Amino acid sequence: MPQEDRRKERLDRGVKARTEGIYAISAPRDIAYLLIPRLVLILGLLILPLVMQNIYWQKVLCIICVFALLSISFNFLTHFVGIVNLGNALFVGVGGYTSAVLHSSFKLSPVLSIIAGTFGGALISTILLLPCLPARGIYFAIASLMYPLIFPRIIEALNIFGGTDGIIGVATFPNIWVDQYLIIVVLLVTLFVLRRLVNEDFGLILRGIKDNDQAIRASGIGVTWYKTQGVFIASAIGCFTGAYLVHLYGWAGISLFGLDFSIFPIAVSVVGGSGTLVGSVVGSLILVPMSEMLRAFGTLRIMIYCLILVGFITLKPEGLMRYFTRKYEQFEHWKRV
Amino acid sequence: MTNKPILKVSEVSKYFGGIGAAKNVSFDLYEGDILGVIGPNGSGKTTLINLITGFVKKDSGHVFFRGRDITRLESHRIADIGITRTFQVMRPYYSLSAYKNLVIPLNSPRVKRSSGGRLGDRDTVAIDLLEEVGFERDSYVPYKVASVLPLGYLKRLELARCLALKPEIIICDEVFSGLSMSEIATMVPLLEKLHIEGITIMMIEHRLRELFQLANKVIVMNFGEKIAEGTPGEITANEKVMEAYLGTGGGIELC
Amino acid sequence: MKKQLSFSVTIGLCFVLVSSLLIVRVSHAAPVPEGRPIVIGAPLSVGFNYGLGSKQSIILAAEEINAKGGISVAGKRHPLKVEVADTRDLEPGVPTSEGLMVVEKLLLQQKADFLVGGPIRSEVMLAAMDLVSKHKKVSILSVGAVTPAFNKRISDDPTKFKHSFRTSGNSIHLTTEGIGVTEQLKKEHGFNKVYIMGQDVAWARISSNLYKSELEKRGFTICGYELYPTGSTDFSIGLLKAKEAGAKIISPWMDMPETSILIKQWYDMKMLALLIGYMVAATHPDYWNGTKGTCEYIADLYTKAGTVPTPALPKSVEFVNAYKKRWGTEPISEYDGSCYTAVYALVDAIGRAGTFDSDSVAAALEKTDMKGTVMGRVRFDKTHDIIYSQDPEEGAVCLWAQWIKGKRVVVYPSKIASGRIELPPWMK
Amino acid sequence: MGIFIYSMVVSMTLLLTAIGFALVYGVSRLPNFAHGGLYILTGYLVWGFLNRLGVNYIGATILSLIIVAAVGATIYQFVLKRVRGMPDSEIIASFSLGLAVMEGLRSLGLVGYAYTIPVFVRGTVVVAGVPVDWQRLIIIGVGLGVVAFLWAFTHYTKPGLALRAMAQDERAAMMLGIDSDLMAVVCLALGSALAAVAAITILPLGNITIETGYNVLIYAVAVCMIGGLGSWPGAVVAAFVLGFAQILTTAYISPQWHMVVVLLAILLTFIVRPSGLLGRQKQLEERV
Repeated sequence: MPQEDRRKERLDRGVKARTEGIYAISAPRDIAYLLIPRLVLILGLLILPLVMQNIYWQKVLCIICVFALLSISFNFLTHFVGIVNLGNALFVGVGGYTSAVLHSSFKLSPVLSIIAGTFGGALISTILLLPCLPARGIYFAIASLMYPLIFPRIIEALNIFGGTDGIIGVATFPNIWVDQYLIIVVLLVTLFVLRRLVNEDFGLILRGIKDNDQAIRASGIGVTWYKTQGVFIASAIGCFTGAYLVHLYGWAGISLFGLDFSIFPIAVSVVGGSGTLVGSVVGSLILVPMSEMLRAFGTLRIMIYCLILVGFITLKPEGLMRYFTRKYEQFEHWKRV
Repeated sequence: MTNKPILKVSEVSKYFGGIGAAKNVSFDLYEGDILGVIGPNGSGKTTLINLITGFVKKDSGHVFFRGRDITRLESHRIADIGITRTFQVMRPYYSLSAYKNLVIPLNSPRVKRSSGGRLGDRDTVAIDLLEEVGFERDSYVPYKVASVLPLGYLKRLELARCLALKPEIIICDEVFSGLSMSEIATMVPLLEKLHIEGITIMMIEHRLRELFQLANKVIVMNFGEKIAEGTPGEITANEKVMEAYLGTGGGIELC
Repeated sequence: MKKQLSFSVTIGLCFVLVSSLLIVRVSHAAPVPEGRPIVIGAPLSVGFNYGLGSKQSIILAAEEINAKGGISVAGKRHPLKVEVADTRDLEPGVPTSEGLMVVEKLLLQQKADFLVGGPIRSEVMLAAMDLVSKHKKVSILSVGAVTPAFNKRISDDPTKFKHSFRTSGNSIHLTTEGIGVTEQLKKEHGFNKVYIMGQDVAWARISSNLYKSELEKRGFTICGYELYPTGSTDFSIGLLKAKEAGAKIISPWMDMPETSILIKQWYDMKMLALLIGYMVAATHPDYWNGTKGTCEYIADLYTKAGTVPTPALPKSVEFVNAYKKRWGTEPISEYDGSCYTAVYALVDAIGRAGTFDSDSVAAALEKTDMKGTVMGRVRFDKTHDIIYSQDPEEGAVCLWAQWIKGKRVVVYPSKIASGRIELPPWMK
Repeated sequence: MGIFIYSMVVSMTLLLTAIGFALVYGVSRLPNFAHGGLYILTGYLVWGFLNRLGVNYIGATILSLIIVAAVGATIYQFVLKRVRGMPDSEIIASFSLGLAVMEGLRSLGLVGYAYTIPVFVRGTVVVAGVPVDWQRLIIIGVGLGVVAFLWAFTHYTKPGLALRAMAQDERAAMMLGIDSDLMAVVCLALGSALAAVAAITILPLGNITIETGYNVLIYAVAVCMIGGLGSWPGAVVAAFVLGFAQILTTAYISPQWHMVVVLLAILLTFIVRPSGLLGRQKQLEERV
């Protein structure tokens, strides 16, 4: 058929209609329909370390999870709280430094220092972001972009926390398996807890704030308090990755505030499909290995990488996850008009 | 009716860069009243609401609720003490289904307090509310995403959002505008029902016929000033109102 | 539909590129007569002057050695194979973890037997030391990363870090060198007012601080000491202050490209003070053309000798010529000499150890004693740092070169100098 | 006196780097994060034309101005247009384009300290006892020139007025028959050209290095933040505030703080007056 006199028609699969909502499902096919994608994700992630014998790629897996987490935190803020946060690096840095300082100065054990780094860091960054919360859209975005740029300068100028040399000799994890499974488990837990959360009443309110905070106020709910909670959750996720990185490489330095940590997660979520938490994982599973493969190009790498990224964004603005979901839930065919 | 006003607005003013949207407006609202606010477009009616409900900062003046000064309260606090409002431009949560829209206000501190945490399943409560404002319970409508609902339903949704809070005062901002006669015909009894339930109502309207049959007191605004106040009868008789609102000549039976 | 197509095309294209390139790489690894090739991993930020220069000189050294038939161990001749990987560690905003990933990639994926070169930024280098010790591979740091923290760590835990060595020396050496030349200036021209501009990073902070205090001990008047954050683009106020204070020597300690703003402005303002110090920009062979000669009379400190040829170091002349022949330019970074030497030091150590086993090679390296390299005599002290001296017979030398009429003239230390410091005409 | 003059210089430098970004955002609400990339691109273009193709200076500058403007337009036409209205996609797309430009130049081996573009006039004058080199004076001149040009452009020329209409209310402008996309293209071209002008005037002070791109972007964003996003007069004011702040810090406190000052200034503005010095966004939002 010629292009102009046809259009694509999409129809939901029956099974989707059946399994939607809260009805009790008994038919094995329906259960499978719901279960398989989730199982693929969970088992896939859990098995991946075992099938990959190459230690280097196992390390890459850790980084994949790190960026997946970061972009989940970004996604959560953007699409469920309605705050565009370009400063993920702030979380990474604050979390990392908190746990590194606690570990090296107060001799906390890695486990404790990671936990402390996660929540202490989250607290700190939430307090830091508090003044910006009333602002909307691009204003918050750019202010948050500025935060991670300030910290290195201050650390540099005051020469605190080891200055530009950073904090070295932080205890690393006992072995590669801990490296991987710690982050993978955390990733999965975060993923499903968040998914649950955004469908609870709490999540409803957050989404309400995103849709229009006026109505939220009109129904007697304080917007700022809920935003704060949202930010705290997101920053806790970010700070965990920071603390994790610190203990993964046994080092903390000002480059924890690096721009990459701010920009890359956004890229991941854009490619994976913004607004879908799982999309972050998918996106990171694609982007990070890609950037590793591109190392073959040497200096050309980043350029190619950026171009591919732009390609993704312009040609698939919906993001891969939405695309897959559509393919999975609906079948399409061309229809003459 | 008690002779003590439930809501007392005194001398509130707001200027948007020179233009007076509200100039020293003051009036009393008594428990059980249905107060109508009329006036030509841009006469500052909506601004008045925004000032009362704290969505816009007041330049001057005071607002008292049951004798308590609520001038400086934040908008959500004002809603919290029981003054709710609908929006002229409706503001549902488009991404949520109709009944989920109501689950949000049902989580508000006010409701938690009133129900003492024993509200039960919020979804069913929400659907009950929707039924109250005229959603067909067993149809798909309550489960539809707000963005696809027709205007009439959205207006009702707005009302329902206010009702969810069990408010003492509801301020309706042109609930009738854009509705068909039949829809209005169903809306009027709804408001009367609320009134009978003892909720004080303040409503901005252009549709004078319905307004005059509902309201027991009417305020006329023009260029941000209150130019007249009285029972519908007095208003229709008032010359100044004729001038300002309906232009010279012409009967009241325009609408 | 069209979108779909172009999308898939983009993706397809990128994978084709990747795979083709991988194939190309494979075909590079040409078969060798006997003995497996010894892989030298070079984690360098090749997108920058330092990285590029080091890469070129390491490859040059390896090629020379292969031309001579590679290393002979246990009767077998092993060629050298250099694997360069791009740690973008000098780039702003790139987290250290990326650099560390690359180091690990070299060790685990590329199966590098030894590391030579970077990482370059101190922060990354220090973090990489742990990796190196974890994977038990010998690594010779030969570019950048001059922070004294290296020595401290090794002296703290010699057994853990026994595999890490450094030929690029340490910022304390730079200070000593700086003091030397300043005193010489005092002797020759009686300059004793110094204005110091440091960069706000660890190594520069340390060395400029030391420089300051040492000069004060030696009776110089310090008429200003300021730290500039990395990336500052305006030095006018500093220069004005120096002018008011009547400084005779302005001494920057900066490794950021913006230094050339300072240099140009120094020239434009016709400052009545000599601009000598550590200015990375001025160490580039094309800098003269780059600045249309405004950099004349600037004396610049090179962390290690070898990049500027001087008859006193015959090897350095050979090196520079070979480099020119191979890459069509003089060594572009001050560390090229040290990288070049590092490879030779490694090979020498392997030869003496007679095996590729890291521990024994490390042990051999500790006993290294090579005379007459491009940067003088090469020995390592017990903190595995190269032994520095102002005499090429005693240790590795640093070097001061001044731009005169489009050429770089070595002016200090006197043992290798081929000229004396000249004053700009407007100062006479 | 010296402090004043050099504060002027720095302010103007900031202004030049920021104005392009400010204009683009102001008119079409597009955060053009490729700004830094374009800035650097100009530098290398001019250098290339001069040293590789042997074009004379005027020709080189004009050519590169045109090319960069074209690049800007293309960026909008083929990329930003498609993702318009999705802030995060906009930012990612433009940022990665900028990065692609910078890294592309890097992989061409354009590193090192040999790259620089000549000054307009070499030499120095003594202004009120302070030696200032011509280039810095010229920067002041060009800065003023650009501001004057923009003012005239947006007040007296048709496209300029159209741009202002767009900036104030895109929908209404479209109803008045202004082609929003065309205008966006125009203004991106203009913005990029301004970035190019900045590069041509400022880069001669030092030499062209790729890292500069990042700083330029950051400074541009910073200035726009303080001045109030989307109002280029605000950017002008902010540039001066920042410039003087920086120099005064350098002069009286210590240079090592002047970066911190900038970034703190942003946060301060943000907390005190979120819409920036001359931004009016907030007030508009206040009306329900």
